[in-house]
Amino acid sequence: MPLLIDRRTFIKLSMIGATGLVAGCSVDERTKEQLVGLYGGSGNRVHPYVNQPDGLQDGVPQWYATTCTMCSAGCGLVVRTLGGRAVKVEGNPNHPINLGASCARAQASLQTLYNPDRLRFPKQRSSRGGDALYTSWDSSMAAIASQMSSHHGRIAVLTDAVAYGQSPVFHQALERFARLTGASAHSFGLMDGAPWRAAASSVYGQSGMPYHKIDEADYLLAFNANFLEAWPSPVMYGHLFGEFRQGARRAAGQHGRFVFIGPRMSMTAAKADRWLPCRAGTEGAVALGILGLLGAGGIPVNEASLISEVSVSDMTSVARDFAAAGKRAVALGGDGSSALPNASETLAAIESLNAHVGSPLAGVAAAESPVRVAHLKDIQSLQADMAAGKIDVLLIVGQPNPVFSLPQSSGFAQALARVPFIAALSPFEDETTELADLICPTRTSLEEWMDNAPLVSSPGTQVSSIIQPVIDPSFIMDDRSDSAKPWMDTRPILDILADLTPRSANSGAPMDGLSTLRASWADKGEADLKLQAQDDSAWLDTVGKGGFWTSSAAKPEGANLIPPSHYQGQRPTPQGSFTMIAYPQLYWSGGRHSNLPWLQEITDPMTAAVWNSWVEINQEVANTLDINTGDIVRLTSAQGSIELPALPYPAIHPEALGVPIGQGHTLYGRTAQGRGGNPLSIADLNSDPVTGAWAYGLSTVRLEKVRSAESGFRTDINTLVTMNDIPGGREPDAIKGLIHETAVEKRAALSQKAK
Amino acid sequence: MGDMTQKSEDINKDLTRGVLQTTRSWWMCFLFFGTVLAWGTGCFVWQLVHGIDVYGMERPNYWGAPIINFVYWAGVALSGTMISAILRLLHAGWRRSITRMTETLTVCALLVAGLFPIIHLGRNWVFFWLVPYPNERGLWPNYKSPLLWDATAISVYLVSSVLFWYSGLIPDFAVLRDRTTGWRHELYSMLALKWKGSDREWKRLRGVSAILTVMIIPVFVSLHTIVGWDFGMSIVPGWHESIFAPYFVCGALYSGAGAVLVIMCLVRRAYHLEKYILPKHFDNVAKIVMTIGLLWFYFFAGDAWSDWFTEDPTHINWLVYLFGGYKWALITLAFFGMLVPLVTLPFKRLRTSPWAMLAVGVSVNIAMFTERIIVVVPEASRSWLAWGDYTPTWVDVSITIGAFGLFGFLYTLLSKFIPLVSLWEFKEGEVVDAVVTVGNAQVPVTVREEAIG
Amino acid sequence: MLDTEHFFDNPSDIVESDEVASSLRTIMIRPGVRRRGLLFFTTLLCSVLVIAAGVVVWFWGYPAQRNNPGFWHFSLISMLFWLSVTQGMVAVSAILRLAHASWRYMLNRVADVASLFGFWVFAILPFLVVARGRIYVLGASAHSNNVWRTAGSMLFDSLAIGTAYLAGWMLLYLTSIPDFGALRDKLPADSKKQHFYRRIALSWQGAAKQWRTLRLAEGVMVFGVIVSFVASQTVQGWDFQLASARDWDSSIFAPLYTVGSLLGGLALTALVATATSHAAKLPNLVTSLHYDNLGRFMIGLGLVWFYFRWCDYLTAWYGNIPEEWALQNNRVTAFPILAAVMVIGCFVVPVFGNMFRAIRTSPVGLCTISVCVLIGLAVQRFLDTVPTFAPNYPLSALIPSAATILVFAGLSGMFVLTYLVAARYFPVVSWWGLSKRLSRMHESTLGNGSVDVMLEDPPIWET
Amino acid sequence: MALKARTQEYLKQAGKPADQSGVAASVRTSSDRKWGMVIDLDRCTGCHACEAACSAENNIPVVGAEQCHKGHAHQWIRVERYWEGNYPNVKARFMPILCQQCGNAPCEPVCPVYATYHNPEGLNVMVYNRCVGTRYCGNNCPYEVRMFNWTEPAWETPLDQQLNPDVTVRGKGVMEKCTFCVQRIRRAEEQADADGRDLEPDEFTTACAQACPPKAIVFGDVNDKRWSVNKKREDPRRFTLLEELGTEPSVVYLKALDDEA
Repeated sequence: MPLLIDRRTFIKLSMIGATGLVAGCSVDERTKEQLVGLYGGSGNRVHPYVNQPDGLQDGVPQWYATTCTMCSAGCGLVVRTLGGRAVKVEGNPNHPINLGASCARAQASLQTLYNPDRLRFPKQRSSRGGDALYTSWDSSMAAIASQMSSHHGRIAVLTDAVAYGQSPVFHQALERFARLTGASAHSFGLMDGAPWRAAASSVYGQSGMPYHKIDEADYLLAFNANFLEAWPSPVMYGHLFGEFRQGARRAAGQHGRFVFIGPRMSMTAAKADRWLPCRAGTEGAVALGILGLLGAGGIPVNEASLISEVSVSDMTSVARDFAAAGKRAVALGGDGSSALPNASETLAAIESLNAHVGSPLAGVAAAESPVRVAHLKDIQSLQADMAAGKIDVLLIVGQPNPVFSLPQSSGFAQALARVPFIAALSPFEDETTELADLICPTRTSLEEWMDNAPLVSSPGTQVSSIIQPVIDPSFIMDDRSDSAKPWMDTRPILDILADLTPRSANSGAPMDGLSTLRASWADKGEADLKLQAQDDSAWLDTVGKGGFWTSSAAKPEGANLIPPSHYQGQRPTPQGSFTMIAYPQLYWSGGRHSNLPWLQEITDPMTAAVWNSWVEINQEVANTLDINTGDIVRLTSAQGSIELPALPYPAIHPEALGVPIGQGHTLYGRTAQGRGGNPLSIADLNSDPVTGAWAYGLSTVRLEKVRSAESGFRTDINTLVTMNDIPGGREPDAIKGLIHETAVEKRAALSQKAK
Repeated sequence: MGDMTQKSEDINKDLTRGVLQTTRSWWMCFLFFGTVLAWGTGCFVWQLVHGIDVYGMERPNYWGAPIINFVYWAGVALSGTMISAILRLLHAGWRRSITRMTETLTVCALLVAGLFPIIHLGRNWVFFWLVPYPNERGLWPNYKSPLLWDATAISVYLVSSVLFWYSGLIPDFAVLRDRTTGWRHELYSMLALKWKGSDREWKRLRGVSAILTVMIIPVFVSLHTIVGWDFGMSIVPGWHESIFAPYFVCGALYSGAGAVLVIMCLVRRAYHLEKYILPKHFDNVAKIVMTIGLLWFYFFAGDAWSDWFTEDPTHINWLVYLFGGYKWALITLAFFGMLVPLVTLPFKRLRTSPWAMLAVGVSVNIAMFTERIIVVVPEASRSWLAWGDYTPTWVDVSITIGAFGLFGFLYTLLSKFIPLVSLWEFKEGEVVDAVVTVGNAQVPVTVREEAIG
Repeated sequence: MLDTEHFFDNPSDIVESDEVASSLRTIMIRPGVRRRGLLFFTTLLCSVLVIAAGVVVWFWGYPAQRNNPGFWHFSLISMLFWLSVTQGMVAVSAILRLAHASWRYMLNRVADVASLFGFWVFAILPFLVVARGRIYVLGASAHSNNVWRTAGSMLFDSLAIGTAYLAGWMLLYLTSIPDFGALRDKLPADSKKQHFYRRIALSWQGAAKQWRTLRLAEGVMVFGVIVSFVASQTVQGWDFQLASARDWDSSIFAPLYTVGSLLGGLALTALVATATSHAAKLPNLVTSLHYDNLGRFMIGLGLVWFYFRWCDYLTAWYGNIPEEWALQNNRVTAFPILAAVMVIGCFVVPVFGNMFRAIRTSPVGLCTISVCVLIGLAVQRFLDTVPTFAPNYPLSALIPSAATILVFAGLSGMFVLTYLVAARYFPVVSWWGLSKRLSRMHESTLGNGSVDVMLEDPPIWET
Repeated sequence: MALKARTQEYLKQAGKPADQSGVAASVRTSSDRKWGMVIDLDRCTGCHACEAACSAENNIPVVGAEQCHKGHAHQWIRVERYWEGNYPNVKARFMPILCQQCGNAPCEPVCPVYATYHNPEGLNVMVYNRCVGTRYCGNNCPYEVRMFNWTEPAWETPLDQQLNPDVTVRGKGVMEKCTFCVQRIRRAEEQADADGRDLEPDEFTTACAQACPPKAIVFGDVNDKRWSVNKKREDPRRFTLLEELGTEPSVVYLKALDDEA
């Protein structure tokens, strides 16, 4: 029988071979379709056309106006939703704070809404420290209500100063809840406005957040003021800074000068024409020195120079230019200088520079009615009550997360253990909710009704913006389980508070968020706001526009001039130790947003590091201590010690170590856990004498090298990943000297063109 | 003429021993290369599933082990043509006993080289989009891309070298057909295309091999010119050199000739062909290695020099990186590629000893593999605006070893089916190089083959 | 017909046979030049040309043309052309010796004499190399690409070019010692010339041991010639040609100019060999076998030359970097005819012309091809450097003027004069080479077929 | 800047390079629109808002710390920070680098499957499902702005809800780069056609330009003088990146100004 393989078997053989190859590496097309989820909900379930979310039309995007609560600036947002899914966040073009722009955190707010580590159902923890089991909403609300009714008068509420601190309607609801249940209300957030308000009242006579119209300034003097990064209103100041550099004032061709005095070159300082490094914590001395030179109080300049290591000649040249710029000169304090042991004194000195020049560009926009106490004083009073056993029920609202944000040695966790019943209402589980008995999932700002008053706004504009749900969270389906079950069951905070407020007292109180909001806007002082809330169509317009803002001519108030003339701030650090500057990184907002994947992967502006935190050490100091990039070093302070990868930094004062705040979570979801170290856990607990605000920006630490960096990547040994295009971040040769031009060259070019 | 037939019978027996008897050591070799090949294929499937991330490549240097292997194996594939085509054109009689061996080396190396453009793709399962097949969307591949020139050059060279190899094999298949039974007989009679050895057939075979000899030379040069232009056509500072085409051709010849030395020694030892592959052959191939080595060094120095010469930092960064981070590659290249051949090749005693030449062949190939690393990696690591590095991972290494495994597997497999020294060419050589006694002087008379063309 | 019985008993007997002796005699006894006739006329013409060029350059060039780079550039290019072609001839003869080609004997001496052109070069080149700095500052690029980035260019260029010529001279002298010996014996005793030849013949007796040392020396010098030739052409390729090409540092220029000068050398060898065989009235000095092999060699070199040229052009075209592409584009679009002449001269004619056996083996055919090749190479030198001056100078200033053509003619005259002067003092056609060729290569009948019997010399390194 | 001046003068004298790019002349810039962008480095504060907006708009996957360590990050626009000088007089410059949509792109001729080609509106368009992943375009791009999908991108539930349906999700083995938010261009053009009108100046912009707080990035149609991008292109501070390579980038940068005096 001839061995020839006949044609048919040959084809069969080759088919088997071919399919083998294809099967091995075929990409399951189905999963790709599932990912995109063409129509409502997720996965391959097409929503029955019958019960569509309101106004849903296939392929036509719906835009909803709301406000960003990722920081206290309160920028107006417009969210694009398609098929009941929030797809993109954009700035609200007519919102006066951000004029259509948005920062990285606003874009990442979508990832708080759709975060895989969100709390999905209420959890009950049988014993403190045991693992939590899912329970139903009704049982958990009943448990809280019963606890509160049985312990009237011994209840405390700890709210989140950032997420809800700027919302008047929340304050009203909370204050009514506290009055009716006899609870003491406390709020906690890392960055504190108290020193600003104290300085403003001492210089301008009004207690409120000062504003600085830098777009009309010609000379900008910043004292460790990172106004473009984390606080107080990065997008507004970003826009103003854009105008300062290339706006209407610059059409005349004269370049606005920006000088930054601070221990560390932050992203904002990088944009300065001149960066004057000063010893950490001594910004106040420099301000007072310049005041002395301008002949308005202050301290003698050589003493200031001795304290701050800023040379006398630099200070005199700055003072001369500042005076020369006259009414167009603005001095600016910021998050760096408001986190010092002498924060109020420093800020007062800075604002009195403005007052001395009498510049109309600085002042206080709107006096704040309730004078709020500093966060640290507030939380320490709560801790004292708890330690003394006066609190039986603690209600934690939002994500204040004091266990993470306060040093271990502050004893807050031990005080918590003394409270018999703790309930937490938060969208995420974090270090503090770990110690709670009952955790109920609340909604993020993109899913609930709220309003917002921005922390800082330009003078003469009163802004009250609205937060509205952009999607119906029940349409987020759990496509792993076959039955069409929503992925999570959350409730808005206003509804929870309304439920927990004893109903017997005032029947007919508004039950859900929207009605509470309209009720609170109805009884607001201003007439037109009242009108908005009552008339339905006017209300819909306001919600559609994203809020209500009026602007009137700013009346410049007189500044009474009592210039400070003494300095009790930071003295030179003891030999052999460093000053740790814990600065709020612009993405992680003090640890709150380090669970968002985008904010971990986008490189840090100055160090280009990702997915980790670091210690910035002066280049020469690092060379002497033989520390290279990525070596693991240990920082030990009186409060404790942390280990971090070192990063020799070309622009930081030799005695200072810059550590970003935000990483080092032990329990905060898969994205944030186990990355880098938390400087707040070892920060000294000293506070500003005038207001009691926490001076987390300055602590004395000792530095020693633990081990040198290993090649290759291992999460357990904290590998530092930096994404510099050229190692060392130097300018590539191909574009050496191409991307910037000195003013001298520009003037020469202009005059040459004119000839 | 009596002793002639007896001698040809001995030749037949010697040369077909490899084909007819399967020794234990052959099986060991076959299984060893089979396992290495299986390990390499396993890694390729692992890369299919996990994507190109398993290699050590990153943003500025996108090409790594697969391309380095591709250039290396395409280089080794050039050796066969050089030995059989060019030396036939130059009437070098001594090439007869090693032509078959080197042409098999070419075919196997080319099959390995042809695989790598598929392995290095990001989406390997759609490699057929590179082939210009008519499709309803009217999409044709972009013939301005050097990668398409590559695909064409390899397929043309594969077809022509297989043709060249097969046309020389037909008479030997006929010999084997008459000496085997059973399925081998079926196989060889199918392969021998009813070859009877008539004069008309020999004349036609000589015509075919003459044409192929002349036509394969431009294909052989164009293959490695185009592989060189893969890099020469890009504007990456280190690669944008006009010397890359001849530089790659010389590099290919150099490593090809080295591979020929290696194969000659191993096959001679494996099949006991001491009588057929004489020290004279090692001597001549070694001389080829030396001349081409000097030529390759001239082009290598020209390439590096012309970048240093520009004094433009963007062009010099890769050289700084070569002398810095990649110094190990430069030292291996200098030692194995320049020092070892320069020290051993000038001496006749070393040139004629097979084992010394095996060592030189291996060292030349190590050097040329490192030289491919030097050509591919440092330049791409120092681009205009971004610098990077390429650290090979275990997948890179096992793909490389898998390639050697595949080559070994194919070579041992083929050596089972074809005699590694071409019977008829060798016998033809015996007749031509007879010694004639004229008067009382013994005169070595070479009947020169009629000049081609 | 030669009687073949004793053919191999004693090869040197062949020399005595009448046919060989007659042709030798014509060369040996009358090395000098008679008053009238073609040789005298050419000597006169060439010396006039050389003197005219010298006068023009010295009295008009220096003062008037100080700031005209065009004039100086052309003289430099013509000098470089002749320099590279003469070195090419020496290298071709060295390659033939190395490759142990059996037909090389006749061409070796003819080609080696070209190295004497070195004397002219040593005289003129220093002036031009000094001017080079000024030419290229005025001309193409602000900073001329000097291959010796750090050291001065003049020293290293002259060093490289000088060694190439020195090696050529040594090879020439060594291989002509047997001829000097023969002259010493043939000339009347103790005449002034005889003393001269006795001294430079270094007591050459023609003993077998002396032949063996001569062959060993020849082997070593061949290697020296090739290496120094490649070095000299590399330097010329990069330093002179690229000096004016701004920012297009094509690394292919070194091999391109090496192959170019080999091609030129080959062409010029063919021309000079034919001319010598006519002048010495020796019809079988250069047979069709020589022309055939020269033709094939020229096909190979023509192909390689075009391959390098195409690499250069394609890399610039594909890279599409404006500076580089503008230069290449400028070469082709600004001077289309010259580009065509270059490609046809250096590629189409030698490769496709030589493919036909009829053309290749006929002296007229090969000589016309050689002339085309030389024209192509001269144009290539012009085309590679002048367009780069384009941005600074109007093209009109760069068209060769009468003065520059005279300089080129002067240089050609120098080349021809070298041969004529050399012919006075020693046989331009090597005596022992001729005898070797006649004795070694012969048709002899073996049985009923005629077989080219060739006594193979053992390769040089096996002496 | 000697190099740039020489190129200018060279091009002027030697005539423009022959018009050959990756695409037949007939296809190139036949439509009247040409999209361009201006990035004012004096305004740019380096806050990476553009990077976040781009990731949200174009479904850019998050690859994690290990992939970043291996250099496999995916940012289509990256804001580079260049250090200059040493302590204490040290400067840091911010430089947003994205695909320059070159008029004469080096990545187009080298792609073997036409996965990247030049569309009539002057964009260097990436056809994702045509790409076989030879990565030659990545090698040949001098700006290093082409990002490769080394592994299969993954979004855990419910992060996949955020994916923008207008932009394809790329699988592993495909090269991707900034497309000037081509989905926004198409949507605006379709909207204009539906309303039967031409595109109004500054009617839409890219995600990064819309998010940028200091308004450093301005996008628009370079051929239509009414768009605000054209006024900015005439600013004397203008320069383009790696212009000497002849890539004709359509992104114009404006120099930052230092006033140390």
